[in-house]
Amino acid sequence: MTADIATTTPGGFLLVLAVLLPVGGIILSFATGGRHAGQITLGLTPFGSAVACAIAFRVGQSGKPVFYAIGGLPPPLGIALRADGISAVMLVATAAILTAAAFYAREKFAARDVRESRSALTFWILLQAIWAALTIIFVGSDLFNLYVALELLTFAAVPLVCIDGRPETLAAALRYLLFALFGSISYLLGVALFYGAYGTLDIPLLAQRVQPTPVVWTAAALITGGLLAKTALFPLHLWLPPAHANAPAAASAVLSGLVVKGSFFLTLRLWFYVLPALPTGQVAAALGGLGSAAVIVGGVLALRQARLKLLIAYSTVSQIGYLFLIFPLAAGAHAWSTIGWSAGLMQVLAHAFAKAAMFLSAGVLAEAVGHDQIAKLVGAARVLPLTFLTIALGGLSLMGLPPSGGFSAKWLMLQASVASGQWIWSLPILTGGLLAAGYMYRILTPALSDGEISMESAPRRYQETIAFVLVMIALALGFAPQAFFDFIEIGRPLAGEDPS
Amino acid sequence: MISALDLFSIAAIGAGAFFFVAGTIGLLRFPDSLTRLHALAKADNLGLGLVALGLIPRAENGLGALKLILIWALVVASGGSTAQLIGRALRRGRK
Amino acid sequence: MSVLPFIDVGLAFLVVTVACSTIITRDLFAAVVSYVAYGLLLAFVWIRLHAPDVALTEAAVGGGVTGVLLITAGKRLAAIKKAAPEAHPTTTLKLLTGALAALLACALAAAILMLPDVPPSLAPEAAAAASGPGAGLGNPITAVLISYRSFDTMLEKVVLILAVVGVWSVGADKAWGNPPAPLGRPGPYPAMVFLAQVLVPIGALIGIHVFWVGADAPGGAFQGGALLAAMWMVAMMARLGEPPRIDARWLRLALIAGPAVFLIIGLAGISIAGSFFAYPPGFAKPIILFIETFMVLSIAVALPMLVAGPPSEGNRP
Amino acid sequence: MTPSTLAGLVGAALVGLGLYGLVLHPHPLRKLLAFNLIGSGVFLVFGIVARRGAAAGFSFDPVPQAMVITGIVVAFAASALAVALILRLYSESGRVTLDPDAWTRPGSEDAK
Repeated sequence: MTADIATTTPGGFLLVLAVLLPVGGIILSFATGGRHAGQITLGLTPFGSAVACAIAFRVGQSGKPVFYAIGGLPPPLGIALRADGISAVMLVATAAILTAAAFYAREKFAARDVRESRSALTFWILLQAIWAALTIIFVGSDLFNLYVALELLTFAAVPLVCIDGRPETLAAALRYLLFALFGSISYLLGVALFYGAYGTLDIPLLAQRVQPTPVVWTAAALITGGLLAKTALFPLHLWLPPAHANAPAAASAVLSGLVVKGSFFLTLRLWFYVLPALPTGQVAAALGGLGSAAVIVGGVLALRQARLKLLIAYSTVSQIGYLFLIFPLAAGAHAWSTIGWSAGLMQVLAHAFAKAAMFLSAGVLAEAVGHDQIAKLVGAARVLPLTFLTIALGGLSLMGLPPSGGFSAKWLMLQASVASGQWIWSLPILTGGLLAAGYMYRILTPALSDGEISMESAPRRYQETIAFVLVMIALALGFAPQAFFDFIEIGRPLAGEDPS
Repeated sequence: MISALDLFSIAAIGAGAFFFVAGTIGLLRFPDSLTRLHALAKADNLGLGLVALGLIPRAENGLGALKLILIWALVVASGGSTAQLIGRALRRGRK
Repeated sequence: MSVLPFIDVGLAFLVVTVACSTIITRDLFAAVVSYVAYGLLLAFVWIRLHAPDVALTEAAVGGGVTGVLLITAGKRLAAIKKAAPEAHPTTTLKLLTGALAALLACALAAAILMLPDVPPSLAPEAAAAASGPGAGLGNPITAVLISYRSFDTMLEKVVLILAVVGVWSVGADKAWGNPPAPLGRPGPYPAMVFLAQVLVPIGALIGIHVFWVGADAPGGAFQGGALLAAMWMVAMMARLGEPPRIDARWLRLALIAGPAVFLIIGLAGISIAGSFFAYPPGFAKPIILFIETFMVLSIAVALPMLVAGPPSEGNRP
Repeated sequence: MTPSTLAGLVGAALVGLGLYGLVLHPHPLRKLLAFNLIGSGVFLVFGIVARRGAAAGFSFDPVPQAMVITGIVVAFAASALAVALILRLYSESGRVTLDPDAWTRPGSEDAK
């Protein structure tokens, strides 16, 4: 048994609180009905953000992961929650983007008349459910508990896609549900094999017992396959564009920015926390290859889209490809793997904030102009200056131009690929940047050219500023100090620390 | 040597099995669905009754025997009414 | 040569054949009916695996409630005759997928056969922990569900609430607040009404018994709740009871009763027993039964609401 | 050939069958049936793991069986949500098809 018999470290209860706030919010909103669901969610966001920051502070201060065994029962039998560096960073990012999405959608899903309305109750409950599911995914340490969190995430995200009830959104939601269910059932099969082989599902305990046997390889392949389906990596990306493009703006910001990152985060947990002992050379190369293919295919398809939201959704497919370059670039315990690790996490954060900002501004644009056909956006930039400034700055981060977070992520990736001698990965990174420039150019040319555009309604100032604040965070990430990169290293195995 | 009770159990369960087989043969051989339904409903209920009867002496205590009888009663109730519902649907379908 | 393997081999053969018929048959409704038969057969396989609790859940939820859900959907969708014939996959695609599926099945079977001979198990820890906070529970599965892995079970109740919200959100805006469409025919057959009048009281009694005995013998909140849910659905199918309005206050409170009570007791556990979801030693059994009562209520209300579907704009304004 | 290994092979066969049906059948309800098959196959794998873990006086390992019970209820909730979506799609559009460009054919507003 590990030396870690203690059932909690100081501040451990914060992890439980981080989960209970949204869960309590769901139960309260469902009981009190749709009229108060909005106020409950908006009321909870500051507290949730405060708890996320407190966890990050606690992890930073102690320099070790924060641990909490639920029910006082240490892992093999009980379930444990563990927040290390990357969990804390993702919790803070989730809190920020969800608060922004909640305040953005405050008016659209406000409880208008005295009767409870369908879309209001659904939106607010599902938004809190996404928050709860993501929190558990980031701090969970038991593979079956993470399966239930993945299901929670699926049940929260699918109805959001078809909230306005048009047939194509229902078809998109159905495809999304089928892909997600296939993903989680494949994940569950892998979990069953792990339990059959080692009798525990706790990540650190499993990491100590794992050997490269065929059973472990099959289980790892099944879990990775399931998670790739849920992360919409290249061959399995068919469900993402229609789903993210048809959801309401606030929902697609959360879907593209955070929900897709949840299953990617579990892939990181699997290959870097459960299986560091295994020789993962070929697997890392395969994932990197799929990632590069996704970068290129996503970029090319984004170039050909007629609607702005579909273009941004395909850009998500492309940017997800970048995330999977972390596997070859951060593998092992070399000097350059720390650079690869920081690059990957920076890319996750930069893309989350930039993509959320772009979807929110696309929402403002769609409401103001009434449609989102790119060709018909002639001269829109003069009428909606702040919105298009946000889209342009978001594009800056996607392309990887300084001073954005996207630039520092891609720059670190290039550094890692050169330092590790795997220069091959620099090709997709650079081509991806070019393709991103291509589809950003396609958006901005008609908008910046002069011409008259008919406006249906005046844009709401507060929605534009929320999107602008998010994109400024994405740019500010480019100036992240070294302390930020050390923070991400906390609790990472092979970083000179046993994964207690 | 087999006690009288065991003999009784074997005989009852054997008869039950025979009625199940008869019901299945009826299902396969009879021309249309109404007659098949008839065969199934009658034979299986009786077959289950006999099997339950055969198992009662082997049940460990009174409660076990009561449970067996309750199971049989429930199956007869639900089997009978389901057969009636299917029969009505079949007849309505043919009209 | 005991007769046991024949039963197992026969059962395994039967299950795989019925599963094949579910996949192979052309007609949609026939596939759904064979799936329901498959679900009930599976309960026998669980008995052979010494898992009576799971057999109860599989029969009640996997075979029964899912069966009603799929049959009602199959009946409505089977009516699409005019739809353009779906693009039937070409034989090459079939062969390819068949080969891929066979490959996966063999790899999985090989992995299962290669599981270590001395199987690691948490049974000893579970037994040891039985002397701890989860004391006094004869049924180890209920102890695992409510005491050791209570976080999973509470989350799973929240998943049920989200599923209900998701199913309701699919309805039309103007229909919000109306009850879902009735499950049974407008003029229910007398045989159905008779069956409901006979079955529902006995079934409800059995459901409560299964829940109550669950602390020490196979059974528990899930199985009891599923049985009670089935009985309410039988009553609704015989039009003895109508699905409630979805904004009915009691319905909302019943749906959240399980997770809410679980959460409150979990939070209380911090001050009383030192950790979230910890139970004071000695009081574990009464507290667990108290939590399970509300869980039974939540499950018994949630499953029929999921089967009844979204609010319908049909009957009442 | 103990009963549990036999059940394991049945589980593996069910997963393969379900995958075959999931990929091949265009109708979403048939895909849902196939998904439920895969689910029960996976739960059977949990069942064998539980049966092999029999120790300390229990004839089974309670932890995987508790996971299966949770899994069955979650799988049912997923089927209920999928059926609700399918029926709504059918009542909204009279068609039950999954491919997204079915809606961009002539007759829908953003047909190109």
